[in-house]
Amino acid sequence: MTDAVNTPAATPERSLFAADARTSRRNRSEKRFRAYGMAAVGIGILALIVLLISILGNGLSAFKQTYISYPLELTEERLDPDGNRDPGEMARVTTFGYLPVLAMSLEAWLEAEGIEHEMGGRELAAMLSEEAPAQIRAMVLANPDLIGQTIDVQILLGGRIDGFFKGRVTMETAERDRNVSVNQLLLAQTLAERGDVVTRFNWDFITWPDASGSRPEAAGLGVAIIGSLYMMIVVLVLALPIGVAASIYLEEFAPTNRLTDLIEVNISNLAAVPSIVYGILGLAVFINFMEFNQSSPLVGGLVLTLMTLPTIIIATRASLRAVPPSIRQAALGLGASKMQSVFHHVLPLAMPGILTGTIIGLAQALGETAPLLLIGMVAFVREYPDLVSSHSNSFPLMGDGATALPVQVYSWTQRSDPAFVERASGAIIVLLIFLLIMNAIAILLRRRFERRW
Amino acid sequence: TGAQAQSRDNVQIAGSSTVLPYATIVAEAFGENFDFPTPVVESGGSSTGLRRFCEGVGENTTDIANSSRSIRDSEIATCAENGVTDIIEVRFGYDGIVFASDINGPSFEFTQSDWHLALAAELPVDGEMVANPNINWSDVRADLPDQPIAAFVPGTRHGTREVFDERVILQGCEDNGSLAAMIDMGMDEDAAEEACMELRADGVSVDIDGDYTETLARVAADGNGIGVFGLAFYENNTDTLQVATMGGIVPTVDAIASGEYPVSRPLYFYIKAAHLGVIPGLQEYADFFVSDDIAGDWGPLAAYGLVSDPELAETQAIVANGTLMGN
Amino acid sequence: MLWILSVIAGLGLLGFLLGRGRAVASAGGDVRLLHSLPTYYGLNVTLLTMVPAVLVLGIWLIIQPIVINNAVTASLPADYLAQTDNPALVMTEVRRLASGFDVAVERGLFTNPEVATLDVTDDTIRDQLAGIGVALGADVSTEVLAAAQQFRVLAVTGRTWMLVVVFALAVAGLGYAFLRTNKDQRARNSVERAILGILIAASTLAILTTVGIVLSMLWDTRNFFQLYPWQDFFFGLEWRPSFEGGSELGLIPLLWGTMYISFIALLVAAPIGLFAAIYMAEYASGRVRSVAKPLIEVLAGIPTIVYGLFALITVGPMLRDYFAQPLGLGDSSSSVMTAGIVMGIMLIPFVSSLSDDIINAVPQSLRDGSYGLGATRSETIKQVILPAALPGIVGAVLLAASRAIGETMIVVLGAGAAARLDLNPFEAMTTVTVKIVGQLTGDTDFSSPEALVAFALGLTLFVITLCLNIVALVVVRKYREQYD
Amino acid sequence: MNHMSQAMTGVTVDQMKMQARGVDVFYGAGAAGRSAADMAADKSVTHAIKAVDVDIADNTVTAFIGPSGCGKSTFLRVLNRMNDTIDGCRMTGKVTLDGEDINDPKVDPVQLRAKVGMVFQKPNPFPKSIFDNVAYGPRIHGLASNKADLADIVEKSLRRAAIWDEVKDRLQAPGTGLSGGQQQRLCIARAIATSPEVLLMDEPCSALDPIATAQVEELIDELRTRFSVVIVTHSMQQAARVSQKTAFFHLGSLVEFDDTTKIFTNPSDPRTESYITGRIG
Amino acid sequence: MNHMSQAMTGVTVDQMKMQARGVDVFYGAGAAGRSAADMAADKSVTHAIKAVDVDIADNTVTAFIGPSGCGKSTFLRVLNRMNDTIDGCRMTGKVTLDGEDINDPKVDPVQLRAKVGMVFQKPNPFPKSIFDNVAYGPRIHGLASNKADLADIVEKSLRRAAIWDEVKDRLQAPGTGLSGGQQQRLCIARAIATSPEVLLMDEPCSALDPIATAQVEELIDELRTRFSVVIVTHSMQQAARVSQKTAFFHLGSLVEFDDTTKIFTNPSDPRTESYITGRIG
Ligand SMILES: Nc1ncnc2c1ncn2[C@@H]1O[C@H](COP(=O)(O)OP(=O)(O)OP(=O)(O)O)[C@@H](O)[C@H]1O
Ligand SMILES: Nc1ncnc2c1ncn2[C@@H]1O[C@H](COP(=O)(O)OP(=O)(O)OP(=O)(O)O)[C@@H](O)[C@H]1O
Ligand SMILES: [Mg+2]
Ligand SMILES: [Mg+2]
Repeated sequence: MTDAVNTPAATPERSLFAADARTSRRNRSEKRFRAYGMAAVGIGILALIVLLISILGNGLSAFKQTYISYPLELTEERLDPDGNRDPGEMARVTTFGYLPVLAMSLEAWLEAEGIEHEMGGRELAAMLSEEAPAQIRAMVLANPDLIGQTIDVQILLGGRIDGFFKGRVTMETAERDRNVSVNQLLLAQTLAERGDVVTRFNWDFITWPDASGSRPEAAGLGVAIIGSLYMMIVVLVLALPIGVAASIYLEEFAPTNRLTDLIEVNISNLAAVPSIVYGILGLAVFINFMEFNQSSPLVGGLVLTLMTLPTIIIATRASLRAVPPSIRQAALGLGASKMQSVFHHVLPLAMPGILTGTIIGLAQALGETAPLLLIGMVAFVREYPDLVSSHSNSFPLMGDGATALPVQVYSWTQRSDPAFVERASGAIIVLLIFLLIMNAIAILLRRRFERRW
Repeated sequence: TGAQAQSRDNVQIAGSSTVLPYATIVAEAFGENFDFPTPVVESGGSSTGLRRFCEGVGENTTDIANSSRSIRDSEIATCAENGVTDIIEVRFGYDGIVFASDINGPSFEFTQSDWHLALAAELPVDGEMVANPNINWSDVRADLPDQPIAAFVPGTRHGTREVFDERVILQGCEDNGSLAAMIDMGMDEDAAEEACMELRADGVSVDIDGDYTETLARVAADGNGIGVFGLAFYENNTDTLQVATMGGIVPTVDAIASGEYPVSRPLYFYIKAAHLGVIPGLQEYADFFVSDDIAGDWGPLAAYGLVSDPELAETQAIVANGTLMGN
Repeated sequence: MLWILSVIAGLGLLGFLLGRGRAVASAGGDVRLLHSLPTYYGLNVTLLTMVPAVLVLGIWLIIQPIVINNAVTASLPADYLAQTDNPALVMTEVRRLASGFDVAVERGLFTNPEVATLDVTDDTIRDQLAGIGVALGADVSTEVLAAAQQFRVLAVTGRTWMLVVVFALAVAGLGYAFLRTNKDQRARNSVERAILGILIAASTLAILTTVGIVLSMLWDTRNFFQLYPWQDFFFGLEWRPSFEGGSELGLIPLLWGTMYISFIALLVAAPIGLFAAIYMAEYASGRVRSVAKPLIEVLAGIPTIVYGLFALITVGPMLRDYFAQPLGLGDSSSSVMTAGIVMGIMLIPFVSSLSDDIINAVPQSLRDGSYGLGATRSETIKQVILPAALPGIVGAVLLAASRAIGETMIVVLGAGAAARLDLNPFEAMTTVTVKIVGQLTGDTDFSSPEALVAFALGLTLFVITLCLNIVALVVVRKYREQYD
Repeated sequence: MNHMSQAMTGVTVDQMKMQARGVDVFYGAGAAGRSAADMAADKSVTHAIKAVDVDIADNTVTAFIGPSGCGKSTFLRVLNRMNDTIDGCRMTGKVTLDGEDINDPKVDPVQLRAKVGMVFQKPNPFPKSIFDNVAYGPRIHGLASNKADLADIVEKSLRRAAIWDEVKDRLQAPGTGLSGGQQQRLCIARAIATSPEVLLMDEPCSALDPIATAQVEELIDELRTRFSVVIVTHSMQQAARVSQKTAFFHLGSLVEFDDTTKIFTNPSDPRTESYITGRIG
Repeated sequence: MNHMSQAMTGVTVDQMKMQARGVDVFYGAGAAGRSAADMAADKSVTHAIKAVDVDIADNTVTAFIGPSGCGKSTFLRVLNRMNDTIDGCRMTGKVTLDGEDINDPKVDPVQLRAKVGMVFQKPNPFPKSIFDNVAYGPRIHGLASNKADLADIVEKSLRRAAIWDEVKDRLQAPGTGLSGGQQQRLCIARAIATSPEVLLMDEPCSALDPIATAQVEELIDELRTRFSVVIVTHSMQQAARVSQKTAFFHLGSLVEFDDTTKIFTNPSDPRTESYITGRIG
């Protein structure tokens, strides 16, 4: 058996400390390789930081809003001309009827306080948000006794005035701006010095529904947050189990045949289908065929589920495949069924990858607008959606119209008033927080499952 | 028992993103002042809006389609195929189309002819079509500023583009005699018109597939760019944009309403008559939309930049009476 | 609804306990004598109790409204139907009224018998219902009222029967399964068969989705090709839609843009993602990794519009000023390069996170084997770990590629909207997806070729990516290696 | 190759726990359903086991010996159908357990493997705690009625596999953090914890020191009183010590199968003798 | 525990290829930088190696023996710093190769491992072809100038590891598709293909039949003429046959280290004697 011994002559004695040329070359390439890796991570994080800075820089101010407080006299002759406090009658006075009341009170108060300004009633009223009359009207209709009283209220100021306190609007731009005047700004400044105008934290941004383009100051994310939440629940509840189940079947049970190949190719192909096509599908299947409500988070969630599934399946399959066969054999050899070996051993070991796929899939679903376009969720919705819809012609769960966070971002970036830029960035911040909360859970879980063997 | 499914009780609207801002203002006010829920207003373009509108009759279809153009005959035919036969057309105002540039740059006074000379792919010169040689606006007309031509025009999916092509470029082509020159060169009229409207593809004219905010961002990033905007959009951004005149007319609500300013387009919404009396609030919404309080000269729509329809009273009558299209 | 499900679930739970108990008892308390674990017997009974009942419940819930609708529609006087244009809308009214009555009864406005005897002469019904927040579209007509009353009666009857049938089924299932439970029953096998059925169902969903996608686009695609010659579509080199007709709708420039932009995006995302994955899995300490990985994952969750604006405002002008203009490659700030790079950044986590998990799953013994031979880390990674992890990594890259093909916003803002066939990466171009979205959401006539082309584009892209995926599958198969 | 008549000597068929008849195994055979002749003719297919007949008697330790790569492990895996899990591995022939064909489609391989346990050649503990490794089998087979019972089974198994003293303080530590020999014993403990009727052990003592080896041999001897044990070993001494029957494999064929004493003292095949005396490998 | 004086007997220091002094190894020690005393006191830390001094002489085969779990593999891994790759494994003490401290931060473990090769206890072929498995080392170290050269090295290594005949027809087949013993020999071939100066072999013959074992032992003997070989084995016979020096480990401590003949005939520590005669384990 002994062959003629003919190995390369024993290498000359070399010190461990003095690397030979080849080793140093290899080490240099090692260093380079490592540096590439570091650079790659660095690029990723740098890109994130840059994006975050721009988002935060633009959007943090959305969480603050400027208000004015002054005594508001709810004059009877305008608000309840008949004087019988009948809500039905009082409702005849529209918000347009309330605006003069607000303006007159303001004018009167300024005069009483001796605050100088050179503006007429119209210009003065234009300082207030268009939302203000609606709020006061709702307040009065809810409590007719207020009529005739003078109440101290905090009222939203218009978007341009608000922008002035956030640095978006200056005296110079105001000169060119048709929607705000220098006089208005001067008055706002005076009042701010007196403390009657304050810029404070604005919960309403998170809770209120969207508002039309003419009142950016009142636009909020309430409906969008609920819509996104519902959709994410649908996606999580459906996509994760279905995706994992499909992957398990394909990776562990499916016989290798044409059909399995077909499914496999199909799934990777579905990942490449533009998301708007899922919208077309959703419209055809869920709304036209199954008659779910249009604009509903249920349909949105279903569409996003279909869209997310390939991502989760691809990730899950890859990590199932990465579990060494010896683990499966050990379990099978003990008399575990295939199902048991998968659920007891393989799946937990594949969990990090599954969770990664879920994180990425959900992130994608959370940020997606295009498919929602066709199922009517890219919309202006002011009514808060109920979990169980009270007016649905089919499946009632999550059947009310709603929007979603990315939709709100998308619509706000299209609005003409520059005040919406800040709100769009604010919405992105909320979206990212949403994402981080979802990720945090997945990441914690992932950490528990991560191990090398 | 609440288990029985109930019917939809809000108005569902879909369509043009140009109409969207107005529709939302109305929907918002409608929700505030009536006992009906606030309508849901979807955006997605006139095409999708009408497509959804024409999908059929029933709760699961939209009640109103917003459109920045009038409905086409082929669409009406599709509608009819799907059972949507009774449509009420409501023209509620006009959208002015303006040309604006960065506020810090020079100001412009355009004619349609300038735009044609600046953006046409080819121009007739001495009986031959040559690639557009103009680089600066001053090449187009000596008294325009000496600034590189850079135009951000709406992409071919936007209705505004249609108006831009016809009212600005084609008109300019006619005005400056190019059209006639081309016909003289032996082109038939259709081909000549088409040649007029073909824009140059060398990067001087940039199609914008996004919305006006994208145009604004590009104008801001470029500095030299002239953008095509809706009047309302411009009105909300007068601090960063300056508007150019067209044929010496400053685009204002009045100038557009009177037809003096040449570039504008009508805005519509279409009501599915079959849903009137079925969907709560539909009739009320439509009435409210065209009421003087809302769509009139002093209403919030005009404040936002809508050019009120001078014939608003007729529109109000159409809505009140439910006059169907074609009647 | 919810309470019915809870009752069924309760029965299921009961079945679980009973089945388990019976199995254990049949083995004389010695679980070792059982064929399967006691839980499996319990689950078996639960499954037989709940699955048929829930299935029937679901089917019933779908069918009952249809049946009632038909019955009520049929009972409406023909002349009344004739004078309205659409029976479906009449039924909408009927249902609205019926459910309005439900609310009214709940609120105590009427009692059930009162509702049954209401008649239209009392024309305050609309106002009364409005008073409790039920809005009707129009005043109530005799026919509609009668229909609504009948509707309510039928609904109650149907519901009663449904409850009877569903509960009977649940109890029957429970009883049957319970009686069949004994120690030799192959409970685990039946439960596992059921689970396998679920797994198979889950994976066929992919097929269903595909069928759904194809079907939902097929009709309009057909319409498109009736209006527009297919040769011009597939081989046309120009994309120039116009409102006046005479559009040129050539696929080639869009396809070229798609490929070009995706290619550049992958050129950015694949190496960066892969190197980041390698660094996190092989070099970085646990702490660094546990911070860096989720951070990079956030990149996947930032709405694409943010990337788009980043491309438009920052990257585009930068590339133009520092590369395109000095190199004489044009002065467009929107370019394939801009969109590609920014999209690449967005796609980094798709490659990095998935690959990181796969690399991490490669057994340590392989690394040891390589280190023990005097290999450096990078050699180990390149020659042992990456080959072992290759199928997963390819999957991750394919996923990123897929995402790149499907992206809209970044392309619109970063690469512009002009369809162009050009090699210069600093020129503006656009992709199929952008045009699908654009033509679909534009203002064009929805029955014109300019709008319908979106469907043809969608379907074509679908077929093309399908072919690419088949190629990828074949290639990956070839390189699949198994370790351990 | 027909030494099988000997297999029958001394035991009647119904005393046999397992019987294998005409077993062939092929690796890399691709799709299922090819005939044995076809696969045997295919160059690219490894014909790992060739027409092997073996009987495993009750309460007996059977040793498989033979040079490395001769097919011992492969044949062992035939006996509890672990080969099913290897891609491209195909088996023909008939194997019975208590007279029932184990390859019958109606047979549940799971149940089969619960009866025919296995210790693999390469120790493969689960990446779980030591306790969970051993408790896994009893848990899925419902062998313990409560927690204490389970702990008891685990302790007994670990004790019998001669590893209890080394791990009793770290039952919650991962099984993968043990030394090679410890892992091997852990896997033995894991296999006996499910009390199979037949235990297949693929070189169970390869990584063990003499004392541990002696303990495992003792365990095997003890197991024999209740079960059948099949053991693959490279150590003739071990085969001679623990087994009653010995099968000698060579190049995929069963060369000789007989009483251990006979094989080691008076082998009938010259190849057996050469191997035992260390001349062929 | 100070039997170390014996380690020096007969060889002067500069003849020593490797020297280990006061080596302690801890598992599960968490963060780096803890003192040995601190870790030794910590209950949750496994103190796997305790103050071990060993000298590996040139051209010598050194055998490590001891009961399973006593720390043989751990100590082996100390010698080429393979423990670096195990999370939470910490080592203190000093190890030199040719007089140079291998734990010096300036030392490149890669270069160290190229000089100090290793065959692992569990065979771990790469998921590559058999050829590529063996060619891996020569490729990264640039030992072959061309393809033919490489093929030559691969063939020689496989021949020396006594597996050539079995795999020569399937060099392109995956290494993971080999039998246990074949994998082990493949790993040996892989290790010798890089011609290290010191070869660490962790139970290289555990899965081999007697003939293959003999061939590997022959190989070891041949290797000794040029390198140092350290071998972990459970077989006293093997240790006695192939080694010149033997180290006996027990519970992490080095009990005795001396000439093999001395250890097996006249051990100075009673524990050594008990182990060799099979009384402690
Ligand atoms: N990765 C690890 N983590 C924790 N403890 C370990 C690890 N590896 C080994 N040990 C422990 O360290 C001690 C020594 O292990 P080592 O592997 O060196 O033993 P060994 O002498 O090689 O035994 P064998 O002959 O069984 O291979 C044992 O108690 C073992 O359980
Ligand atoms: N998964 C596999 N794919 C292809 N060939 C295989 C596979 N497993 C084993 N073989 C081949 O089948 C033959 C028998 O292998 P087996 O593992 O049964 O040998 P063995 O007798 O157990 O050897 P050892 O004593 O080395 O473990 C060998 O030639 C081996 O190379
Ligand atoms: Mg074997
Ligand atoms: Mg060891």
